[in-house]
Amino acid sequence: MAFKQITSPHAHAAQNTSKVMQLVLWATVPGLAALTIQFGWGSLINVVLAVVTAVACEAAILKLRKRPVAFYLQDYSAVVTAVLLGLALPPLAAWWVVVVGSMFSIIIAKQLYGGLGYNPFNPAMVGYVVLLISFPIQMTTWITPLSLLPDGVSHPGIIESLGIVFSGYSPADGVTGATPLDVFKHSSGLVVDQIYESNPLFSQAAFAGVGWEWVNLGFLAGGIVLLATRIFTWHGPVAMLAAIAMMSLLFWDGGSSESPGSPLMHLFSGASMMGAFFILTDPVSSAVSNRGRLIYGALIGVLVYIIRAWGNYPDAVAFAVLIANFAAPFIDNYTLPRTYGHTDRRRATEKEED
Amino acid sequence: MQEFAIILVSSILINNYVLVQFLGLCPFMGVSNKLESAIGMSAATTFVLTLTAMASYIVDVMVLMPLGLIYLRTIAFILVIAAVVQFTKMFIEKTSPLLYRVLGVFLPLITTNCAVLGVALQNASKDLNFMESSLYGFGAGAGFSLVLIFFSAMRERLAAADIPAPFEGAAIAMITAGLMSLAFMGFSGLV
Amino acid sequence: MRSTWVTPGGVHPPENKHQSLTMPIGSLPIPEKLLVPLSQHIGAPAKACVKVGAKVLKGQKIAEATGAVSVPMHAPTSGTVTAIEDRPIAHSSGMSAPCIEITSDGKDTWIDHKGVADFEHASPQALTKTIADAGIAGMGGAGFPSAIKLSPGHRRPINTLIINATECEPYITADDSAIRERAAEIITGIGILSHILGNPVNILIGIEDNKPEAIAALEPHVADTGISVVSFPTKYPSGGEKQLIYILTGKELPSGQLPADAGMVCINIGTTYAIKRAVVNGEPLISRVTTMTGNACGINRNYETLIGTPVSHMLAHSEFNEHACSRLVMGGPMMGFSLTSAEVPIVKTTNCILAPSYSEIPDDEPAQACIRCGMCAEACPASLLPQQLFWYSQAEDHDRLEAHNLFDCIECGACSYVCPSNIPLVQYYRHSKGEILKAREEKVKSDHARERFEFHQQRMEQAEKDKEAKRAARREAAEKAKATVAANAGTAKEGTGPAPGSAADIIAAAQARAAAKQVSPEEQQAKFERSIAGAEMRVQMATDKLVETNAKQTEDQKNILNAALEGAKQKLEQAQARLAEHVKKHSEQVK
Amino acid sequence: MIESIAQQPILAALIAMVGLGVLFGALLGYAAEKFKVEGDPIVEQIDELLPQTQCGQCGFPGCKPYAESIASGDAINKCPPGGQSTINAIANLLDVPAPELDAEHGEEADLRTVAYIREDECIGCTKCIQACPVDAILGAAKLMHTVIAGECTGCDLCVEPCPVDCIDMLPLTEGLKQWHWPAPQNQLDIIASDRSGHEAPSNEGRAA
Repeated sequence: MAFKQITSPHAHAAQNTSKVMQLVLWATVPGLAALTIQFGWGSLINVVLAVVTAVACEAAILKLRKRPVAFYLQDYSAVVTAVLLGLALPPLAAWWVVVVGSMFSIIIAKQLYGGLGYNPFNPAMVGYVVLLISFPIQMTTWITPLSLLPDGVSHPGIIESLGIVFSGYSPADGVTGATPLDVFKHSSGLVVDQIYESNPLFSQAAFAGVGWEWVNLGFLAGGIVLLATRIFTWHGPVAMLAAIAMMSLLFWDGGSSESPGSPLMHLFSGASMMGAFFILTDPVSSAVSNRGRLIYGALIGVLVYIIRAWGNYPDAVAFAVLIANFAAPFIDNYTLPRTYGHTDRRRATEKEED
Repeated sequence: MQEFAIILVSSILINNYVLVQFLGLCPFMGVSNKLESAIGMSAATTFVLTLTAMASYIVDVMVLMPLGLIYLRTIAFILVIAAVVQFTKMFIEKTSPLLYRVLGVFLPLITTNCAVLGVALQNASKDLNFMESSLYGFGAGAGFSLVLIFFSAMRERLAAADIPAPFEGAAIAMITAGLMSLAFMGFSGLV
Repeated sequence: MRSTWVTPGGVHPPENKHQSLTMPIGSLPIPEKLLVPLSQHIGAPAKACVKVGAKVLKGQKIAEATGAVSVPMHAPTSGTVTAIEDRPIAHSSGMSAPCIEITSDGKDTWIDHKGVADFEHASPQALTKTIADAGIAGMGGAGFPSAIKLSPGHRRPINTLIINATECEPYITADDSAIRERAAEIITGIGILSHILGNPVNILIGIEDNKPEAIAALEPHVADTGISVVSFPTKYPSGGEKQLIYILTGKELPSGQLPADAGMVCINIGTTYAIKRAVVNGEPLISRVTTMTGNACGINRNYETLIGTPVSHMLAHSEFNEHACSRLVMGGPMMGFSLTSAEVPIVKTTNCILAPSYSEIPDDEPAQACIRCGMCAEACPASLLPQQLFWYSQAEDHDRLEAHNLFDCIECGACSYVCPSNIPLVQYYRHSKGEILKAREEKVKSDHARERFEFHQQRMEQAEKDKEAKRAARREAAEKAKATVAANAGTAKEGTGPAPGSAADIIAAAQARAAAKQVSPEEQQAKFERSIAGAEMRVQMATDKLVETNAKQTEDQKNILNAALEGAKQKLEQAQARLAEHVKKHSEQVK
Repeated sequence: MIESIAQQPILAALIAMVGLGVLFGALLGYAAEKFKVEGDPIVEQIDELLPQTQCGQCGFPGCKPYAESIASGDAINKCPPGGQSTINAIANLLDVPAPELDAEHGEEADLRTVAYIREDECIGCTKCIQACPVDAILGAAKLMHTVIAGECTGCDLCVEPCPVDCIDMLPLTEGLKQWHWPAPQNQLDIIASDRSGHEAPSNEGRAA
């Protein structure tokens, strides 16, 4: 009788990477739903378009590298990247914007580094930043939330939306408008209370900014599900949100005309929640240890606030995440956990234990 | 005080010599394979940058300007840089032979590191005072160090990645640097 | 109720313990042939002290301990020694090692043996010796000779005796069933240990709370003995020595230290039973409780198994279905190792034979990319970063691996268990550990070689210098002699004359010596012929090899062989040429 | 004074540049004295990494001379006994890209070898004793020799001088003690569909 020589352990838990990725996809549903309700069909079209492009690119590159295509596509990582990019792009963006971003994400930011597990930067955010820098106008044209549309005007229907996306016409004037973060960026003369009264984005909002607060709540809900299922640990998201809250509290300035906005506004505007729960939790490009993730998350939070408050860009999650990705390997070298039986934490670079 | 903070933030992040102004790329690509040597190179470059910023200010204000020899700035600054680099080289050779060996040709090449000359010339053209010049030099060095050290830690990680053969080594490093440069554009407009 | 501490990490694999607990501990018929490996423990292998053909009785010593860290082996039954040779043994490599094969005579006749019932009056040294002579090595898995743990000479007095009844691996119930049925004897064993160790203050039996029957069986026996039974929540791997010490005492064992360094001794509960049998009944360790389980077997139960029983014998009596079996594991599903052959014997450390079906433990899925999800780090009981270790293991970055404390990995398998990408993490770590140890060994070797080389260099230089000095001295002497001769000639012709040992004499003597040294032409010819014969043989060998391999080997190998053949041919030609020259020269000389 | 010099641009430039030159020259001269370096400690570190077989396949009489040569710029891929791992280690130390082993100097052996003298054929000529760089061969003239296996570095140098060719290089067999798990096979090449189903012998690679 001959048997196989197999290394221990012989038992395995039922979890697998593809299931993890699928769970992440399901967790984006509340956010996607909120986006669709508040801003029309655009986000859904973005997501579908991005997924198709990403999967096609991934398959093509795998084929080129003579790797088993089906096996690698099964891990759903390309789909996750594409969905996140699609969610981040402004609804009703022209089709080529989505396609270019998605291609850049998969080909340059992911496959050139060897594919899943090797990419040092978050592919979706690389795609987003490339688009933001290359096509600033397309990337900053946001749709007005549903409840702020003038009477008689509504978001384009699905057929109409497809027409807008593929014909390249920009959506009608009445349908586009500023985001809460834009408002704060461009209203330096007013104290916060005045902004809140004069701008319907805030005066009609429940607590942060019309439309955006629901989108962020959607992502928060999805994120909490992922936390509860232990897909990632709390360290990164909590550190980032705490850092944003701390920074905005520190510079709140009592709501003067210099103030860059309240903590609540910052936490529930732009990509705060999506960034915290879906972007910086990308394990491949983030720091590995729990302590490292605390630092990593906090770094992102601080950078997001700094760029939002004083930089040229109204939102900054993508930039902050990329810069933190850049710092992550360095952070990893100095945030090893203390191993059982050792009195001190070690550094990854030391040759001998002190 | 705020003035100084602005100079530092500007020279480290917004006008980062490597990722925004694309100066000093040669040692940036050449000495970023290993974290240890990157740290050594960072220290050496920061030292040289600060010292040359100071020395060239002195030479500029005390010698060139009174003599009306502003047109000789480039040559004079190169002289200053060469001397400082040579001094640094001797110092490192004595104190850390391995680092000296590892930095190899890049150590004397700090002389031709355009970031160094760039700092000296920019300082001179901006009419900064002594304190500001030194700070600017130090900030440029710190910015260089920051990205070089992060970059080398990242390259150490990339060493084990399954990168397609045509992109291995310098190619993927260039792409990474490019992506980093994109990310650093986020800092624009800060000051 | 004592308080317990909680270790970091850990996993909760399905326990699967009930299957083998439906029946009491059974026994197997005596196998026809038993195979006793000489190395079943950590340390030097034992040395056989019987010859092939010798008749042995049950319990008779058949192999002696060698060195300080070693244990003897005893015949598990009566019979004849039929072989002492290398056989496949229970080892992950599937390699062979020396074993003693005993063919049973079926009578199972014990050798004379006698124990000490009142061990309280025996000296600890005598008891330790009894334990050593009984061949007892830790039965929990590692197989460390128990007597050494109990020997005095510890740097610190022992204040805590920990009895490991954790049995945290799924499927294994050997200790559980032994406690249920033999609690009284086990407590006696603990009494012996306590006596040997000078009655430590704390005697703790650590047991997971998934064994309520075993706890209940122990409770009545520990009353008034000062022994506490400490149960704690079930979690894998609580049974690792370091983990158990932390759970029970809240103390971490510093990396690289033994429990004894911290004033503790940790003994497996199965071992305490064996110690009781050895001391009170005088029986050496020749059998143990082993769990036979897994869905590929119709019967799942614990057996009192003779050491040396082939696994196949056990399977044969357990309604084993080979085709349903996905793999054969010695030990549990987390740390056990796969057996490549069912002929390997049960040894002192074998607590379980697991024969799972494909639905229980399917073949491994192909590994996907590591996404650094960190589930492994959450599961690691030693607070390592398995994903980083994996990364650096792939990159073969030994410095980084050591900085990440690779050697504190206990190979429990929790990381691989949870890995969503099915990466065989533990195998990477084992491989890297092996490579690092090998590199260290080679470093020691190369340092040694350098030392010897430098010494060699120095010696050669010294010899050269000595020779030079001697030559100089001789030249000086010769010159002096010449000078004297000249002086003598110049001053007094009728003087003493040249000394008997003059220069001419010396030269003549040297020539004579040289002539004597030169081999006779015949001898030289013989030498050449010898070398031709050698070279011819080599050509023949190379040709044979080439012909043989031509059929099946690759182009490269052929080229290498061809080159070898060419070389051999050249050597042959050279040798022939030399011989021809020599013969010519010699014949000329003769003429 | 300064003004009068400034009136003469050529002279001013000359004086300024020469003055600066002299100043920095003096500074550097002082530094050169102060930071004088003796010896090259890098040699020791390279020597540490070489396998110390002293086989001379690199073309140098021993490992130390080769280390010295590397320190002064020689190629690092001339050491077959060390093989790729030694090349990688030196490359890592010197922070240069690791080249492949230079085939000109030999090939990396799969297994370590150790010299073995067929003692009944040995004629006791002591030639091998003289060739051995680490004094690992015992014997005297007209008496058979033997190799102390533990000291032998497997350098091959004793084989050539032997007049009766009684020295064999035997591979050191891997025993249970040396055995350790091989690295898991890189599974990237395995097509997923090949592995579904229980019949597929999917672990052959690992077992090998």
